[in-house]
Amino acid sequence: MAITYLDAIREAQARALEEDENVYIYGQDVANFGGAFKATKGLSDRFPDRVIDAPISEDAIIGSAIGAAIEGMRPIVEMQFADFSSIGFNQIINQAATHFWRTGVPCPITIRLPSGGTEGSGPFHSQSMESIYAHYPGLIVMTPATVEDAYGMLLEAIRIDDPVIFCEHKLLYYHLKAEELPKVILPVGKARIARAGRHATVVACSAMVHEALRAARELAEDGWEIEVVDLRSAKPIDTDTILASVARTGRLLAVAESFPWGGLTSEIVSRVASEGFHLLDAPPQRLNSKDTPIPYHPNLWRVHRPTWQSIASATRNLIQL
Amino acid sequence: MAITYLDAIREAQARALEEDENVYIYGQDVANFGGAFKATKGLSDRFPDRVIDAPISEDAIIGSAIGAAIEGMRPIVEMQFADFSSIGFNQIINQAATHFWRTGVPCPITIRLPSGGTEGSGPFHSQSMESIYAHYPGLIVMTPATVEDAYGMLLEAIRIDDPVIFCEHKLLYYHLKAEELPKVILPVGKARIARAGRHATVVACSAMVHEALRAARELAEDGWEIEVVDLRSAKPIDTDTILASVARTGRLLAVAESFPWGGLTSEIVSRVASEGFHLLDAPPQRLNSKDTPIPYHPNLWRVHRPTWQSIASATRNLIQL
Amino acid sequence: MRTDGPAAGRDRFVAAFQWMLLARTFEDKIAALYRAGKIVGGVYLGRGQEAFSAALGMQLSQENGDVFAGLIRDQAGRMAFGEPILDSARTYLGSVEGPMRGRDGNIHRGRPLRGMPAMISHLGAMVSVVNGMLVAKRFRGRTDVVGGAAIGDGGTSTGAFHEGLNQAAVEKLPLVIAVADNQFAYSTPTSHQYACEDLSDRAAGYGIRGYRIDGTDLETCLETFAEAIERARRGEGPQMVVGKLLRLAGHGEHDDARYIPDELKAKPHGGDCLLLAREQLLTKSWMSEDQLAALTAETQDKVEEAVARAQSEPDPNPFRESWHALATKHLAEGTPAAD
Amino acid sequence: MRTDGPAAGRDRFVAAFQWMLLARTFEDKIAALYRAGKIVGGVYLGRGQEAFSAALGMQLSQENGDVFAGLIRDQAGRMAFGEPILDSARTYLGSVEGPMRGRDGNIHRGRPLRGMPAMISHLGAMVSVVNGMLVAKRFRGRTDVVGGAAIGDGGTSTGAFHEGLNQAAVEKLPLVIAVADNQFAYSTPTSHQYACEDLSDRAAGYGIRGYRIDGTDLETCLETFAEAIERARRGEGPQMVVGKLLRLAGHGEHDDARYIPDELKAKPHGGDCLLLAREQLLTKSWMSEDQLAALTAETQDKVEEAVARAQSEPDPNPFRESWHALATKHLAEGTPAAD
Ligand SMILES: Cc1ncc(C[n+]2csc(CCOP(=O)(O)OP(=O)(O)O)c2C)c(N)n1
Ligand SMILES: Cc1ncc(C[n+]2csc(CCOP(=O)(O)OP(=O)(O)O)c2C)c(N)n1
Ligand SMILES: [Mg+2]
Ligand SMILES: [Mg+2]
Repeated sequence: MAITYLDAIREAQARALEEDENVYIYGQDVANFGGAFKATKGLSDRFPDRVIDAPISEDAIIGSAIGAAIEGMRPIVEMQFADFSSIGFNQIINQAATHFWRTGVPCPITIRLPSGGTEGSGPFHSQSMESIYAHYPGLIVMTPATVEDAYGMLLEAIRIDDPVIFCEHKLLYYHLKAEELPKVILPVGKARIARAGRHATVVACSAMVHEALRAARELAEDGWEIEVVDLRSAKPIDTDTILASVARTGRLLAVAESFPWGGLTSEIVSRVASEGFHLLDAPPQRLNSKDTPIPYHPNLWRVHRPTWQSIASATRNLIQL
Repeated sequence: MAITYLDAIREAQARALEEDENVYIYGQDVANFGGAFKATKGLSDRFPDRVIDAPISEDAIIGSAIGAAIEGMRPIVEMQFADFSSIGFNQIINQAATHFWRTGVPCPITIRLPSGGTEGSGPFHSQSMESIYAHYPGLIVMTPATVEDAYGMLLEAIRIDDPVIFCEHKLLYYHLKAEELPKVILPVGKARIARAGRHATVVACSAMVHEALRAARELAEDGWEIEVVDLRSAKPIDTDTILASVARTGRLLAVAESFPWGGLTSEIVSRVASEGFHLLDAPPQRLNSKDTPIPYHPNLWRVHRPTWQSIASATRNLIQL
Repeated sequence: MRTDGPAAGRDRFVAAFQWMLLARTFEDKIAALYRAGKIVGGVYLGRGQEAFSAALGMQLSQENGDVFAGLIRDQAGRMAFGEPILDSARTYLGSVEGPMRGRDGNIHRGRPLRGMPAMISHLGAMVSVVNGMLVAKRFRGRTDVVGGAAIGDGGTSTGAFHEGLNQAAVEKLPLVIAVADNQFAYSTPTSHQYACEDLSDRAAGYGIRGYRIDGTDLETCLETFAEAIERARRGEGPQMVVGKLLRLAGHGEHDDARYIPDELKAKPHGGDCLLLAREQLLTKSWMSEDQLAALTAETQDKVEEAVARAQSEPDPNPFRESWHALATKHLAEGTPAAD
Repeated sequence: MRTDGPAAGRDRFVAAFQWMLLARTFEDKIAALYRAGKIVGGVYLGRGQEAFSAALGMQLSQENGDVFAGLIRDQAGRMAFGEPILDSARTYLGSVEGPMRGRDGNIHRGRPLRGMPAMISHLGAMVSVVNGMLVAKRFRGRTDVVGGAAIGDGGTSTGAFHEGLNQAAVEKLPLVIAVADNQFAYSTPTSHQYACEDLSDRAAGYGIRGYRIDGTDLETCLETFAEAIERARRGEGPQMVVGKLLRLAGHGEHDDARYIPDELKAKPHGGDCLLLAREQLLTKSWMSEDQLAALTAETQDKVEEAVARAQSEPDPNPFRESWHALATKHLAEGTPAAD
């Protein structure tokens, strides 16, 4: 039986609800309806009191989850789309993120953000916000790229005593499949070598890992061995694993779907440049979406975000630098 | 007669109100009271209909300014503190920033953010948010460091057809003085060499320019000539001027008051690493605030943010790398 | 502006019915295209809300400079206000000739300079934008310009809605807020959305006039919005019209709305406003069966023509795109080097 | 829980008066320290609001697990609820022994695990946090726990306030929201804040019970909050108490509040609740002038002692700080290399 990335997210929540009675789910249409993407389907049948529909009030949804977390609950908040977390932004960055530091009382909430672009979703249903949240002290930002990580990291997110922004990629929901749920998973905070190589390192997370892997396969046909690092979490960043990879390859391309100014790729490039300068045989490079809102039309959208083609071409350039 | 940074901001608004009847000011306590920092003091006497007190509704304040801007007005919005723009975040990044790109109709609003830390202001009255806003396509982010720029850039911000996030530093309000208002100013988008040097380049903006200059004076006593680049705007970044400086010095330290993950300094370091790799004689470095909320107590606050002392010490390290 | 007399009443009713029919016909067509896989992204229908929406849109005056900010179920109101059918068709079909040029799609469209702001998805966010447009008009001496803004029962739970409505009340702006309480927000019934008896109970809390009407009855909708618009235009400040009705479709066309119990359709406010209006036309002999048949055919043709034209137009070409988001071109940053 | 009978009434009144006096005395001291340059950052006083604030704080029960979320003018309510005076003194003075350890200051303090969430500055944001605390209690079978949350007239204009109150109503939470309408938000009079007659007009729109009282009259405050708390505890859902009063200080101690016209102080709701309560104590012979003098002296001593102690305590030491914001230490990133 194949398990999708979405199934994994649902199963992780089911298991968390089962194992810990402090866990509950709160969000728009998450109960009977099972959520806009069906990530909570069936859960309200099994846990009728702990899967709760919310009004369209992102600020209050997150605020109340924070209040419950302070009291020791472990709320999972589903935003209908990552893009709508902009309404809960203040509660996330000023209330949740600062709470432990200010008061010494942990605030263990998990905020699930259905993230990233898909065809025809347009500027307000396609955003990748990991770079925004990772900027703020006090938050952990997870960006799983695999079914295994969707499952294992979500479980871990719920168990962690800090607020976790859990960025799930909508493009992976249905298409990414695994044979079974993982027994053990890599600890949070560790990156994963998704493909070993020696000519260049491509660092990516979430859906971009798969674009990078495809680009790597493409380049392998020409004999180039590209190492792909799956970052797994945007904060913390596993700088050691990245540096170790760059030490092997001498070349770095950082790829992310979010906007180009100041996000994940700049953080990675600048860490490597600062801390691994002498490992580099060529200028480190980055690839992001274009610096415009995310277009609705597939023709535009496909060019707006990085794809295996643009990653392959950037990697070819990099190898020749 | 000495003119402060705050005076310059007030005078720029007065002049804009005078020159263009489409200009108006909207914000909490901006009318009779003249604003929490007195940046609009006296303006409502001169322009009674065009300086308007708002309810405590940051989302609606910015939303309505956007609506008026669409109709051709040129609203200046004062947030009482930059930190409270988190409530207007959605309108800024999703409505204002996307408007021209989506509809072809410009949205010329200026949002003034009293920014940055001061003694005893704590986690919610001290934030520097330039990195958050600069991440989003469609926004211009200005970070003036001088009285001249506070004046000239604000005038320019109001005239520009795009939404401008205008980050004024509260620490500069009263203490920074000039003899007169500038006649001409450098165009927006151009950085300024605040001090010439040849041993290292320190790039900074806003209040950090002054810390960097003081660090440079300190190092000058040991014979080190530090070039200080005043960025002026966080978006666009004048990469050319930075690269030209690094070409002269071979060494880069990027300094900003905002949080360390993924902000202005990582953007600068990564641009230089990507585009000016071969100009670098040493690993490019960065200095930010610490990765915690901004502390209330002066003892903690002084260590939390970069200061001339920490810049001097980072620069010394850099020179020896 | 209401002209009284029976003929005026009939003309208004018939005109509104025509917009309702056009909207319904257009949306049926779009839904069919969606099922055929010809539409990328979501499709959201105003089925059941045409009377409420058209009654507002139609009685505002685009020529006068009025504003109409429709949301996802305001096909009827948008058309009645003056949005060309081609704008709708082109946006749904992603034509580069449309007002959004393929950059944005489906209901995310508008022509802000013609009183039609282009909604962002975040519910509640358009209210204050309309306020601002009215503020701008007032700065230019126009206080007789009315802004209509749509919201759903779910949208009333947003902070943006509250801030916007309160702002309009404080500034005494000529805003008519049309709350289409269609009993659901996506799958969520109103019992999870609010705890007051009727959303019009909120009007007093803002110090504004509230109306509570059957949103499926076209005549009531027309009368109420006529009054609300007139009062707003006269300087009486914001008006809040709450129409009770039922969403006669899924949230979007991907949603079979299984969660809406059939009983609701039989209850008051559960009916189909288009059928009700059609019946009234016949009962009052304002239109005959034949006239209705002719109108239906004519409307169908209009829709087919617009859709066919939009379908024949070019898609956006990514290599022709400027890929800059700024009006001030010289300040736009280049795309990153590796790109 | 109210025990009736004249003695109970007297005891309650006297107890509340004591908290009011303590708060006023403490704040006078802090204001003096501020003027002497001994306090870093802002100082915000509850002068004129002590009756309204204490009446809520005192009648909630910390032992029962109740919650009190005070804002910037709730020194009295915080103390009456059970916040140790040392917590206040230490936070204002930045002592490392205080609950915020110098990381946060002045009114930004709390002990969340003892029912006292630590406010963030963003107005309105604490309402939903209190909701969540009540939700947690309910998950654990406690429906008899009440949460009190303070807000000002200005704070009611925030979207967060609206979302929070509506959420509480939908979830029928035992929330008592205390709206201190002190006629100003910083310099902004209520005419620029809302357009309804009284903010209690909003209650119906949330489907909750509203109360509209003279917030300067201690007895009224005590009675009203007693009823509101009792109803909330009984499961009747959120209660909204709006108290009319006047801010008898600047917004903060940096503000001379020149914009508040003197006439307002003479108008109803413009009086000083502490003086009024004092008069009533004397009129009813519940306390004598001598007793009052003794109480005042005793209160002064308490304040001096707490302040002296806090002043003698160490400031935070940056080299002892962990400089990490996470509870999960091993996931905290190091500070950047150059640092
Ligand atoms: C702030 C925000 N949160 C969530 C959504 C996702 N969403 C889109 S439509 C919808 C339901 C809207 O319900 P209602 O306001 O009643 O309008 P209706 O769809 O019934 O016309 C939701 C939750 C959104 N658009 N905006
Ligand atoms: C969202 C937000 N915007 C602005 C501020 C700045 N601010 C702090 S207190 C205040 C006035 C508050 O007025 P009110 O709610 O009436 O309370 P009061 O001070 O009168 O007790 C303002 C504007 C804030 N704290 N939060
Ligand atoms: Mg609805
Ligand atoms: Mg007030």
